Amino acid sequence: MLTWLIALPVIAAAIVALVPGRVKELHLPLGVALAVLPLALAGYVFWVFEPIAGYQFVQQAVWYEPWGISWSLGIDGVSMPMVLLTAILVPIALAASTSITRRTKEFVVYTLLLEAGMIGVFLALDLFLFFVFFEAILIPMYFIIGIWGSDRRIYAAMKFFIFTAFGSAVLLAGIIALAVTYADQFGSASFALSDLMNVQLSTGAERWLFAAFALAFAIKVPLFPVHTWLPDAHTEAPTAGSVLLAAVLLKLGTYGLLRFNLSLFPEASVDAAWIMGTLAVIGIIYGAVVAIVQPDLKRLVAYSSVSHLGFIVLGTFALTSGSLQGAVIQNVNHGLVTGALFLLVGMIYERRHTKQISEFGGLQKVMPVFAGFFLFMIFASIGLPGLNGFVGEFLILIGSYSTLPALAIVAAIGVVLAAIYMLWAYERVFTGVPDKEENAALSDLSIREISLLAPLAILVLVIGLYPNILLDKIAPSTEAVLDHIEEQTEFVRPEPGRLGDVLVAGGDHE
Amino acid sequence: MGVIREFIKGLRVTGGTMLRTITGEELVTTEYPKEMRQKPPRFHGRHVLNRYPDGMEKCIGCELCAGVCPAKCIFVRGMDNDPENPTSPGERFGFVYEINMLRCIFCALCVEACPTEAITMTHLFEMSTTNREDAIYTRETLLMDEKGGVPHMFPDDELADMDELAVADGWVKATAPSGMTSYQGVKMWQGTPGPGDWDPEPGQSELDARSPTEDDDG
Amino acid sequence: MIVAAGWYMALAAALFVIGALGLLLRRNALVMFMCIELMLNAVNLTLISAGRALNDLNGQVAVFVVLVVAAAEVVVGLAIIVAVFRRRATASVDELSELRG
Amino acid sequence: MSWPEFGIIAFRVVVTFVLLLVVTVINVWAERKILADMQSRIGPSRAGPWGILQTVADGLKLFFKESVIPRKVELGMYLLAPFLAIIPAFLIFMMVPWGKPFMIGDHEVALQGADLNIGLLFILAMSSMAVYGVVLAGWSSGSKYPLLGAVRATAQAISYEAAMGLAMVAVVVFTATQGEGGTLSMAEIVERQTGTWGDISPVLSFVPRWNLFPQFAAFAIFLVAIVAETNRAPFDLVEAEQELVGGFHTEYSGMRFAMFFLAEYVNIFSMSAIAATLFLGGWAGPTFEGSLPGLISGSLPTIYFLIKTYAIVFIFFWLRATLPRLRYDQLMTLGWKRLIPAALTWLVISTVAIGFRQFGAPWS
Amino acid sequence: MAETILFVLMAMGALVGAVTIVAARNPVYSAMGLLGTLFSVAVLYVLQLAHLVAAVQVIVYAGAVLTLFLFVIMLIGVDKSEDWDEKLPYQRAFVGGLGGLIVLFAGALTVFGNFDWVPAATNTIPEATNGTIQAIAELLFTDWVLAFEATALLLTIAAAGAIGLAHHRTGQT
Amino acid sequence: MIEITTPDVSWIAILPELVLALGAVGVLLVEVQWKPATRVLGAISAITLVIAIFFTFLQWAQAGDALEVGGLDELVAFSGMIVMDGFAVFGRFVLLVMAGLGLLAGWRLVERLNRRGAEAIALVLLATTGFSIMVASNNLVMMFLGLEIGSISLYILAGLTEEKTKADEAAMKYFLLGSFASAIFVYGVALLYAGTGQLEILAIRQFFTEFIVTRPAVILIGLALIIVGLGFKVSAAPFHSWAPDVYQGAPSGVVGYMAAMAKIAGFLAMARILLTAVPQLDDSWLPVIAGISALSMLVGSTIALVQSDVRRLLAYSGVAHAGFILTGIVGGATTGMLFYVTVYSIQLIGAFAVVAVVSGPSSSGSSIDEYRGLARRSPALGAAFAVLLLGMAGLPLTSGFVAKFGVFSEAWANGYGWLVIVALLASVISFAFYLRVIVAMYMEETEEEGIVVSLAARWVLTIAVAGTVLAGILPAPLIDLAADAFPL
Repeated sequence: MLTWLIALPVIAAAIVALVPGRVKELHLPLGVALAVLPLALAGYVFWVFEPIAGYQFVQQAVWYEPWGISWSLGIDGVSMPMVLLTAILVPIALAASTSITRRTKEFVVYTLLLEAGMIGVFLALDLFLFFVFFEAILIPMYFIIGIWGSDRRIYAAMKFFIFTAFGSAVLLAGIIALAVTYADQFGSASFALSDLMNVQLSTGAERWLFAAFALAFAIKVPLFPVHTWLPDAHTEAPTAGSVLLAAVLLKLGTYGLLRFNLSLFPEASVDAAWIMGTLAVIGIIYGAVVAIVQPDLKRLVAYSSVSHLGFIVLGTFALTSGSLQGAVIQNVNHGLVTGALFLLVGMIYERRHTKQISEFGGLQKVMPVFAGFFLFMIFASIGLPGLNGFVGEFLILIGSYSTLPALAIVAAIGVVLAAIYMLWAYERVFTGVPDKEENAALSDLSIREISLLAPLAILVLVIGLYPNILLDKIAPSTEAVLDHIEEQTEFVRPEPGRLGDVLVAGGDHE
Repeated sequence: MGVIREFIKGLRVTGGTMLRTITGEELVTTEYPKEMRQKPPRFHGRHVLNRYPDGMEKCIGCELCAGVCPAKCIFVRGMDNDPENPTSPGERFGFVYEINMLRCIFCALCVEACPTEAITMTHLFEMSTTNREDAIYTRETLLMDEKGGVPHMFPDDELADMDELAVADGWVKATAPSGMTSYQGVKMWQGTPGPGDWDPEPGQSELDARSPTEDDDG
Repeated sequence: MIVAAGWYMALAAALFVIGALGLLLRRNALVMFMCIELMLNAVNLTLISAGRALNDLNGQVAVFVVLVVAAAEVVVGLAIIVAVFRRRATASVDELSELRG
Repeated sequence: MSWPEFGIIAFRVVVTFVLLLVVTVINVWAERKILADMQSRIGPSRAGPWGILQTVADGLKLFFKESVIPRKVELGMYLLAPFLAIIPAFLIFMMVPWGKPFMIGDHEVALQGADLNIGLLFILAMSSMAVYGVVLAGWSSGSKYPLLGAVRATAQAISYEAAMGLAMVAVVVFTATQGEGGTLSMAEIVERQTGTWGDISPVLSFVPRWNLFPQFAAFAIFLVAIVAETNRAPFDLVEAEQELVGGFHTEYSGMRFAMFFLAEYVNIFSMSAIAATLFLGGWAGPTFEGSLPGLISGSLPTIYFLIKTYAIVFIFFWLRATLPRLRYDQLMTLGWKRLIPAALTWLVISTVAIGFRQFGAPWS
Repeated sequence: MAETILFVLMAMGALVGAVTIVAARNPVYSAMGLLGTLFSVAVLYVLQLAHLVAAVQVIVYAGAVLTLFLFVIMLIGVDKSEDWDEKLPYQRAFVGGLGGLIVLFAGALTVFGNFDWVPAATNTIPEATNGTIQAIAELLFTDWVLAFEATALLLTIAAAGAIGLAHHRTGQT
Repeated sequence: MIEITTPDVSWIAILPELVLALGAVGVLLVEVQWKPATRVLGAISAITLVIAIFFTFLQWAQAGDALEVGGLDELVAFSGMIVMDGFAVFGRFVLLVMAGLGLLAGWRLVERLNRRGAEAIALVLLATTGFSIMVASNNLVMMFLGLEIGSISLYILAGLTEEKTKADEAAMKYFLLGSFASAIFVYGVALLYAGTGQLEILAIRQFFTEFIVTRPAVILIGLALIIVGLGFKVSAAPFHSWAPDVYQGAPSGVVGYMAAMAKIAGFLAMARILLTAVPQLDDSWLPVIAGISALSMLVGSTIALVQSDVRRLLAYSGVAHAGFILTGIVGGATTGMLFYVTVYSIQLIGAFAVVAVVSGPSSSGSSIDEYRGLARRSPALGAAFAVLLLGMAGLPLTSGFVAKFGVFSEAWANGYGWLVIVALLASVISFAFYLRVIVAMYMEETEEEGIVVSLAARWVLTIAVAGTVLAGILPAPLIDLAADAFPL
């Protein structure tokens, strides 16, 4: 079934690719329609997913015996939300791409391939397979940015590619080293995550490998100071690209940190927690401060991503039940909210062909619906209680406080800063009088656009109000991760704090 | 194989020649100063100015020879005869007669042009000189004496076979029809040492009587 | 009195080095090519000297192979040089600069 | 090395050298004389009886003549070239046995400059060196006619050397049937040609055991090749007077020119001698030992050798008198498209035949 | 004794020839330098009992190869003297440095290396028949028969290729 | 009577070469005799290649049988000149396949050469013969001979075109440096011979197991020279300087073939010498190879960044790839290296097939501007080129990734982690220039018309792309083959 989850987008891409290039109008709708299929399947998976630790729906097929690589897929609480998120966002991103009139077919194909790659990354249980998907994603994304981006698209695409490829290279070195060590110790080669977790590493080796993996994922996240590709890529990418980039691609990093760094190198993780946390917090503050002064709306959202992802990393390395769950759920939240924000920015860009904040003003009057959605998403992003952002950030902050109190406190400042840049931007764009002539004639959102944003808004609301719909399914897996760490190291997770207890009611970790 | 046959044919030619040469059969080289070759009858050698049998000079100083000379090597000036003691049978005689042998091309046009057969060519060809002045033959050098001899640069040289002076260039005989009926059938130029002895010129009527194929030139 | 094989081989080495350095130093294709021939000669001398020291005929036989190779190289190399010359009227490698990055 | 041995070697070398010089003097005269005969002329006749001292006179003249060195020559090479031309010419002849070895005391004296076991290869090597004199002379003269001559010389030398070598190989292979293994030693090759073919059939017992008979095609090829190698007519494109003034030696005069001249005639004689040795049995022939005085029967081999050699030298002259000069493309066509294939074919045929004779059919 | 003298002489000849190749401005002199080296080396072969190789060396190298060289030199115009201005900066310095390095290395090997040219030598006296044609032919046509055949292939290629390369294209200068 | 020693002849060991040589000569003769259409010559060469490939299967089977019964001596033929081990047979097979692809890729060139096309075909076959001998030879001089047969054919091929100027120049540079390399190689062989008294690779190994050389300086110098010589042939830095000029100047129809052939044979020979003959000395040569490898990767990748000509870019990328492949040798095993060489050759030939299509089969030079908007002009061509470039870059799901993964793993396992890290860095740098081409093809626009891709080129590209993708997704069969094909 999980194979089908990967295969469906590929098949869809193939179908679209086979449609003759003459019928241009057909490509996009067809793509959207086909992209719904994986969504349906992902929904089914979500439905039948059982809230237990360990992998479900595991599929395994030997790929190449002597090297110990296999086509090994599985899903657990950490990856399930990500798969779902991907499946949801791809059709929306596609549907939002009506502005792409040039080489539509290729665009749809690339997007669908991208989806396959992303789902593959989340499902892979074999490091080799994981790496394959991890790298494979670069290509369609690179094309999406490079072909359909704005003016400096080639520079941005290149930067994106080189940065992440560099990360991948380091990751590959780490994987090779790990596999070679495994082969040395066990006499047979294997790349399976479950096998590699058994490797006995010296402290030094473990730290090096941790660093390699962490660097790769940090670039993807992106963690300060290797974040510089992100604003460029975001700014230059087309709307759908930005959406997918922000919503899913960045999550590869956080997902990787959680899934691989914590499981494979527990000791190093514990040791390095404060380093990663510090970097995360620097990212939070830095991203927020830079976001404040951005004159470009899209860039602002991009830097907000840097800030928000800092929270997730912080949560990951705080190593408490709450923070881990928060991190996972914040992954989803950020995907939804930032995706929506990019969609919104894209919509205004289509109308005005500018993203400069100074070009706008008083749009509230002209486009009330648009302003409404924007405000809603901003609130979610800031973390207004009742919306999903609150759940994630709150869990993370609470969770981290017990292990990394200082960092948690500083991170909390980031929340305030988020409110500043978001609301200030809103103020500059939407409030006041529309003093520019061009702005006066702008039309409000169409039904189609509303129908794109509505599902996201609903999900934001749902998660905000009833987070347990996800948390129930996440918790066993995150707890398992922590169990593993405790087994391997002297680390003992602190008992969840009071608030945590309340919020993690579904978490069954007795 | 044709090539080889040709090749052998060639070798046979040279080889055969060699054998014939060794036996002296085909040796064409004559060791010149030692042995002289018979010259062809029409060989053009040095000029001489002839005399009538009575000793009168034939040259009348008409300068036709000088005019016709393509190399412009003949210089002639005529002079009135002394009525008392005429040098030639006509009114005038060749007072100055010079031929620059360095320029002469031995074409014998002068001989043809001469109305009186005064200038003819001999078979004498050894004419080397040691300076350019000597190469200009003057009247004194060219004019025959009564005995048919003329002065020569190296009369005693073993190379200078003075007998050659007695042989005239046969060309003289082949041309020069007189054109005058009164001379028909008359053997006019006898006793001249240079030209030698030959049959009288046939007249026009006789020429007409011949078939055209035999002799067409006038 | 027999000269030790080492001397021959040292001479060969010297020839080889001179050839190699000459190849790098000179710009005339023909001279460069001659330097290559010189190097191959050094190889032959080495093979023969070693063969004698080892009392092994394979060295001498190998020389024949190298000789033939050298001859074949010459044929082709000179053909190339002549072909180049037909176009350029130069044998200097420096002037062959159409290929640039 | 003992002194007698050293003396013998010195004697061999010096005598060979002198013989070559004398023979060359005669050769120059002979060519002029024979050419004259073939052209119904007399030829040199003044100096000495039948002009036989003509060459000496010419040599003296050239020796005393001023050697002009043109301004644009490459001096070093210009001066070196004549020597490069003449040295290989002499060295080649050192390999040729020109008489039957005789004994002085217990030392054998071979009438030969030197007998190498790779004699034929040495000859090939030296004959290929001969071209350097021509080429360098042509090049160093700094004049276009000599240069053209030089270019032609190189191409020609390379082209015909192959055919020459292949013809030689056929002979060498054939020598294997006449003794124990093949040989490259000139003395040995001659030794193997002594006697007659009587052992094959009594009818042939008056036919000398020359390689010419079994290797007639090789002989023909070799003959053509040596004519070309020595740059003689009809292959004398190197000095084609009508086109190139004097060819490679246009700018040479005096003694330097004389050396080229000498080299050419030495080469003719050496090559003829080699041809005679390879195909006509060299000095082999009946010596009538016992029935003739020792001195005469001892010198008979040398006389045979000279006769045979001069027979081939005569062919050189004969060809020169007979054939017009080839065009350059004809020269190349003949060399590469006729002679070499022919030589190869002959080599294969004769080798196969020899193989059959020596080892029987492969299937038997 | 004779071998030593000849060796010294011929080694000098070879080295002088080699230096001439590199140093001569005119390619013809280079060719003559090569000729000198080839000859000297041939003599060295003789000294080492490799008579056949020596002869073949002279025939093939001096006779054919170098003649071809000269032919081409003549053909493409010898008057063009080489441009000695170095086009590649540092090339000369590089070569000099490399040469120095090699010399240093060689010196170091000789002085410190306890160095042996033929470590595998068994110190047997070479047989006098070693250089003979029979001995070499025996090897060449048994053990080396494949190499022998392969050289034929090589020569075929060279011939065919040279024709192809030098072939005049019609309609082109 | 003379006694005749019969040489040790084993036909099966050289059957493919025999067939190839006969085919080549046949092509030439048929051309001279009948002057047939080029298609006929193509058919002849195709038949030749097919038969030769068939014989490699035969050899493979035989080699396997011999290994099973332990009859290793049976694999050494011609008195030790040739071995018929799996390594040789695998190399042969790859060479033959590449020859087929190369001929297809250069087919337009062959057609445009008219009468001389036969010569080009014959030279391709002969070069294949030579390199095939080289990979199979057990005797160092034989190896040299094979190398020269192949190289000389390639020199000629480089100059064999009707647009001459640059091709001649390329041929000349290739020739001069190639001969230089050959001379260095053979001098190394001579020194190795002096040092060990052996010319045969297996005998040298035997020598080292029996004797301990106390003063191995000559052997080491010889080995170093061999490495340098082969380094030139495979264009590893710092011996790469000829590659860009040659790749740029030679007719594009054959460049891919040339490069692939030289690399395959060079690496296989290097592996055979280093791993079979002198494994005892690996303390000495491993660091050297590792150094060359690292330098190649870095130099190749960095210089390729600033190239504006696709061929030069590919040339420098070839330098980098030489470094990557050398990591396989550093790994001390041949599996990864064989796999890498195979897939890289396919990619190379494919890439140059694209170059030949875009800038004409006999042109020289092909500026990156010519590729602008290629994806619009011919989507299939652009996609194929993109796949090949990404394959070279080593992106997952292409064969390049598996190949890199293989060699890196081997190197890491052999204790050369630093080299792997350098290699990975270099791969990242290399992404940049591969992407530049892709950028030009996909992200820049052009007004130029579409491109007609000839049938032959289509086949080549189809095979190359299919090979790249298939070997990337399902590498198992090829790796298994490569694993079985270890040198004797």
